[in-house]
Amino acid sequence: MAYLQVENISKSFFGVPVLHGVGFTLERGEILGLIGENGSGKSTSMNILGGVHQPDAGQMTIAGETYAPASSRDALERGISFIHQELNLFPNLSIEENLFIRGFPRPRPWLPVIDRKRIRRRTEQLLDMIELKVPPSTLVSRLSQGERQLVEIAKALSTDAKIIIFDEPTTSLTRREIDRLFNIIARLKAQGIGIIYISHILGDVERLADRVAVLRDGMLIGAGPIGEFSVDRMISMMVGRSISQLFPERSRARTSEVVLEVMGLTQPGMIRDVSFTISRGEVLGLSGLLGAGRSETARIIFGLAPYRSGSVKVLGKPLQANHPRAAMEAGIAFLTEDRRGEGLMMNAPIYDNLALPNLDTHARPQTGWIDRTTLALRAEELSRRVRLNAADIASVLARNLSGGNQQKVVLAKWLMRRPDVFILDEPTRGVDVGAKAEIYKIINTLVEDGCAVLMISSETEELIGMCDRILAMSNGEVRATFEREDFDQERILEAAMQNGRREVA
Amino acid sequence: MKENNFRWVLHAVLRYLPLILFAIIVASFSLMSSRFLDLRNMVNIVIQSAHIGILGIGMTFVLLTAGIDLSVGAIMYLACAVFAVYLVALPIWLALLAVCAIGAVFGAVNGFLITRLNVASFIATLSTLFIGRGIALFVTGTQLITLPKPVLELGRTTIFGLSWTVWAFGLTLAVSLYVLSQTTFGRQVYAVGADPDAASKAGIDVKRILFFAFVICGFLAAVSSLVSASQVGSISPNFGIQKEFAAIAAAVLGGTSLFGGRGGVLGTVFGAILIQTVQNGLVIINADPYIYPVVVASIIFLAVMADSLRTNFLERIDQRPIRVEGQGS
Amino acid sequence: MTNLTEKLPSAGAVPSVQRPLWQRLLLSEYLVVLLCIVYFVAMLPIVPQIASLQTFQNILSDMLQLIVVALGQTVILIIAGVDLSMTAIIAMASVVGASVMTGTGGPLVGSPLATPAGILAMLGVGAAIGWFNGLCVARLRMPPFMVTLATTMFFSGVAIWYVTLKSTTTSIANLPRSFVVIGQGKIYGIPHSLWVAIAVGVAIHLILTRTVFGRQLFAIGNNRVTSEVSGVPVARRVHMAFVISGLCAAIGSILYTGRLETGSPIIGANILLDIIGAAVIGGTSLAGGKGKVIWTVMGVLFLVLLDQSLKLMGLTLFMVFAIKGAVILAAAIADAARTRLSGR
Amino acid sequence: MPIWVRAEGTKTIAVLFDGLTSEFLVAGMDAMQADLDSRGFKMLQAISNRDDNVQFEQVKSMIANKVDGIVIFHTDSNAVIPAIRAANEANVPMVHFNRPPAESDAYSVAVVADNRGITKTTVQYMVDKARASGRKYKAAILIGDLGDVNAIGRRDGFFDAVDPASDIIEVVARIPTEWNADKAFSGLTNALQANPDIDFLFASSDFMIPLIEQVLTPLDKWHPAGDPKHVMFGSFDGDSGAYAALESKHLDADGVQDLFFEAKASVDLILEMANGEKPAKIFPDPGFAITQDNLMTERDRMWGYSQWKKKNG
Repeated sequence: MAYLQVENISKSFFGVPVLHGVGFTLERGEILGLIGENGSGKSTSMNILGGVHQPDAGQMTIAGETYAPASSRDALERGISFIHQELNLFPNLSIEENLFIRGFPRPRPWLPVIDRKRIRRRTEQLLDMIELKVPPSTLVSRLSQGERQLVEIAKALSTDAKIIIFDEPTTSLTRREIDRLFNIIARLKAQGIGIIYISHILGDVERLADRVAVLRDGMLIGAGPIGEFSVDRMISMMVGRSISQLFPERSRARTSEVVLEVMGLTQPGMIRDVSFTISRGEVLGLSGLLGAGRSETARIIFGLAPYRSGSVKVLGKPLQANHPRAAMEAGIAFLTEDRRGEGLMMNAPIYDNLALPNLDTHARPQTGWIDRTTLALRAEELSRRVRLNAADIASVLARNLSGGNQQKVVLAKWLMRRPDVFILDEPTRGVDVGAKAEIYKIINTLVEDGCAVLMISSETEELIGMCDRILAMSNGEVRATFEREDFDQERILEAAMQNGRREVA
Repeated sequence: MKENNFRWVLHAVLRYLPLILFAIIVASFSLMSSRFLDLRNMVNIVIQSAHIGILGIGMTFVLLTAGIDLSVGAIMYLACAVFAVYLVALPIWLALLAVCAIGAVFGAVNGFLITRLNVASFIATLSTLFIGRGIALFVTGTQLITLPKPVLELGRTTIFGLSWTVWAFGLTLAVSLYVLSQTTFGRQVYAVGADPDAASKAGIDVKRILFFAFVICGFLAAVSSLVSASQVGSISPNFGIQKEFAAIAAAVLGGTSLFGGRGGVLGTVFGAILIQTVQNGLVIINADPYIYPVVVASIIFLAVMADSLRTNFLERIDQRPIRVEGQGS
Repeated sequence: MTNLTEKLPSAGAVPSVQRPLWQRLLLSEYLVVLLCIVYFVAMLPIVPQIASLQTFQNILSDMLQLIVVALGQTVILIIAGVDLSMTAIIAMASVVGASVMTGTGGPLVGSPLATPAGILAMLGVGAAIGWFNGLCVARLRMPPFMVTLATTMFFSGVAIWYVTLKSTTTSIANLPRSFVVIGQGKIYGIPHSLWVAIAVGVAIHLILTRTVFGRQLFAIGNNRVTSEVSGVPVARRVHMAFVISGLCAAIGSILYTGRLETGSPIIGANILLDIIGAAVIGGTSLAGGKGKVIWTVMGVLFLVLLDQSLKLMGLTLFMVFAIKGAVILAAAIADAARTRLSGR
Repeated sequence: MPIWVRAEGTKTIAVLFDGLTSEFLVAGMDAMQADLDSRGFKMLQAISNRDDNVQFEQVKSMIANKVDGIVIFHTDSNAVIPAIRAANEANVPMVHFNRPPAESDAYSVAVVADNRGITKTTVQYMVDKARASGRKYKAAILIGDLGDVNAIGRRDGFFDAVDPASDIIEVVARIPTEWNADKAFSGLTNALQANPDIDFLFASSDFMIPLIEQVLTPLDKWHPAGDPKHVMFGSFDGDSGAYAALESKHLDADGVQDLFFEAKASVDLILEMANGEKPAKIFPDPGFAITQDNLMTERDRMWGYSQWKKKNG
């Protein structure tokens, strides 16, 4: 009987199943590497373990006793603490206060005063354990991302956790900080703390984990001691299906006519000297880890972020201004990675979402009087073209659509503008396999119509399946370029993971 | 790095703009009238700003949680009305306790509406403002009521030569300072205001914190009504009217942010005194009384502007500038 | 105290296809219309006079000014903002306009230009203050609540002061007949102000439903970031929205001022609740992205109907206060429940 | 009173006040009620809370309610005129209680105390006393809402009496109160801060007496007449608080408007107008000044005295 036992957990959101009967075990003092593509169910299963979500079916036990957390608080009380990818700290409070915010110790039980001395001492101990050399009274807002990451760990330790879940802990860390983190994790392990380590960086998993569990499409498709898992094996298990059946062939090849030309784009602390071109009918892939500068590049091109130097040209003409409208007028469309927050108006009907970027093109220029008939016709046409399955685009709210259909809405709203350049940032994130294939088809028809596509994805095999060329970025710089003929998952990952010198901002 | 230093300097200037204004105001008034700077007048200012100060301290608790309470003026009137009409018979200390209890209960109602029925604090308290005033007008029969002797005497009682209002003011400040800085509740108020989602993930009972912020606000509104009533010795139907705005102004002047999580009661007290100083000074230099509100409003406006610009800077410093910022408030 | 939170209704519930009647009612956008009718019928036996032509005319003439102002507020609520300064704009426009037109000491005594000049002045004041609010909210990204609060304090102060400069009393009288008529004139019992209200209503309805500007306002209220990413010039739109609400307040001020034949700095000083309340009762959400002209009109109708009936019943001011507050609170609770039901 | 009044049978009279913000108005409302009851009439009451538009709407709905007459105490003397017009159209007689409207073509009658005259006699008594004392005085006046004709009248009455005595009385502070207690409180406090030696004080309304006591006491200036530290103190209205202050000799003189007279007159005028008569637009209430000298003889005419008797048995 393992210390933590998770048995066939199932969960679905908005009717879309994301976990089917997932199960695994964890001993104390053991490190379990949990890997899988985006949308494979890693985060969901961990959120269930951490009490953020409740499972629809299945059960969990800790040291033999049933464990069914109703909230993250319950989880903490049972010794499970979850270090989320986006940190959970209060920048307006000091480190020590962040550690004890759930309840400060009192000098005497009857005296409702914070025992500053005690938390000071305790915090100092904890900070020593994680080798963070700052006074406990420092405001968190003054700490770097990496330091904040460490404070999160200290927080977990302060609740004397038996199990700590790390979700992509290294994405925003420098190499030095990563090494330090690994030492600490090793020490935690030595203290008999069980650790679940989620990461895309298979190299790290190989280096840290004792055992590995691989998830795909919400199912556990393999688990065992690390010895049995080479990086290649992990990858093939993660990807599973043979590339060809998932990624349809494209009829027309790319032309030589350059549509988008990016020259030496630079913004300090973000990206450095990024240059590339995309021609008609070409799909260019950007691979790299979170914070490598992929999305940042896209956002700068589309005018959502400032840049210090460099230039962006569409069909030879430089963009008029650093603003989305300028980019749109030049013929660029942009599907952002944050669908709910930036792609859609969740509480508006599909029709309004489709119409939003197309109002100006369907209205009299002077009066802004909308030609509602043609707008409605176009919307209908596009929703048919992307095979949107929704009862009535005028009444159904975006919120009530499945992830795949939501993404189709975002695609359709941009397609209505007949863009020359389409930037796709994680187009298949949180989308079930079926919808993925459809989205790939849409992208292909788009490309066949002569559009130039810039595709960003954390799923290397997706890039391999869709792209003509792939640029690997890390720490804001382009590290390598791969032509279709010499695509190779491992070399691409390598390139994406090599860390150059990086100034700590 | 340089940019950041520059930002922090600018940020500091914005942060302390109210202080700078205060210095300028005091300086110019004392130049215009010799009487302005004498001790007795300083005491006057504190006495006159006591009720707004106490009200503002309560408001600060709510603002720190990124909420707002527009009903405090109504609470003041209701609490005192009930007191003057029904409780005069009671021994004074008991009556005073009752008044405070009324305020706390009213605050609890607000808290209930906001935490349990999920009504936006703005509209919830705007409605209870009118309901409260309505009930109070009913209680007083919309009449002006002269308060009984004991209250008048209370208004005049001095402890060690200082009016009781000053002591009440000081005590409120001390206690709230202690609560906000030295208790779990106080620190959690700041946490909730900074990021409610993170707070609930961290296992803080967010709703509970919000609820009690409103209870405290209501309670202090009642206290402030006692201070004010004992000064004017009577309550008319426009007693406490629009005091909510004065209180919010005091808090914001003191650097409490409407976006929650930043600020404190010390600043609020300063804000209340700043407002009162301006009015007092204007009287002493015999200025046209009709420009008082105009002057005060302009100062408040400057403070708000400084606060927002500062917030924008903080956003730029804390977050990755790559993100499109959402809308404030 | 922990049980405070435990029994919380769970947000984000998945909407079921077929709902119980009460939910369908709650979710229907014309709930108010129903309420109006029900209320009216319920009142008939208690105050029969409510059915008299006289009462209907009173209700109508009381609605008009409020409609115009509330529509301005609606525009701001749609972009998830709030404009507290409308009452101050009404006061300011009233006294400035009056001082321009007044027959006693006005610059244009007797001249036929007096009225048009006065109206222009009032609209100018409204637009200017609105423009300033917009500047602070859209460009300096200051919170609308605080901005409009400050401008309210400022301009209601200025309005009172201004009068003391222009007149010995706290109001400016003696306005030209041609102006006063706008506020109180009638033909066949149909007040002129009705046409003004209709014009404003239609204009705003068309702007909101038929123009790029209008649709983009909804988008901004719905999700400001998405709008930004979809190329909406958010700052420009928000700025303009405040100018519109300023203008609406000014037009409202024209009606109020004409009605009372007096430029007074306390005109409409305490109608803030009615303004916001009317919109909320109508179904406009404080969360933004939701709102219709007809909803607000219905909201105003309900408030005024309530007012009239309470007056006819001889209820005193405080009752009116409390009941109004309660009704608006109920509307807000309903809105919150709605939001939860539809699982936002 | 003519017999036909009783013959009239029952009538409904609307009494619209803009607030009951002073004991005078409260007593006024009661007096109206009492008078109407004595005639077996029905009273409809409404308060507009200083909102002209609300009051206008109240007038209109009263007309819709078919009342036989309206007694109104309005906020703004200009803004009330449309209300009068509305009443004229529906030919419902309208009487202004205690506060006259601005000049206009609309017809209504106002029962008004001679504020200026009463105040003059009141302050004159103080001035004479001052002269007798042979000292020089520093004077302050708490002025009412400048939108209120009565406030203006009382201010002018004050200066009518004080200006000729400028040799011994110097007015050092004019404190605007807008009839608002806490404005008056801080205004007076600050005025005394600027001129600590103020020793001649006139309040435009009795409702300020308690707050004046609150301000003066800590400054050791609240003492009965005869005490060397006594501040010469006059006020206006004649309410119970004023009577108490007179009796305790803290108040030297008080201008009294004859409230019962005004209430009764208002109703009589409505009846006259209902009978098609057209009384003059202004119906004066002579009022009188009650002082330390005539307190015992005149107090029975002072409405505040009867209130005071009710309170203190």
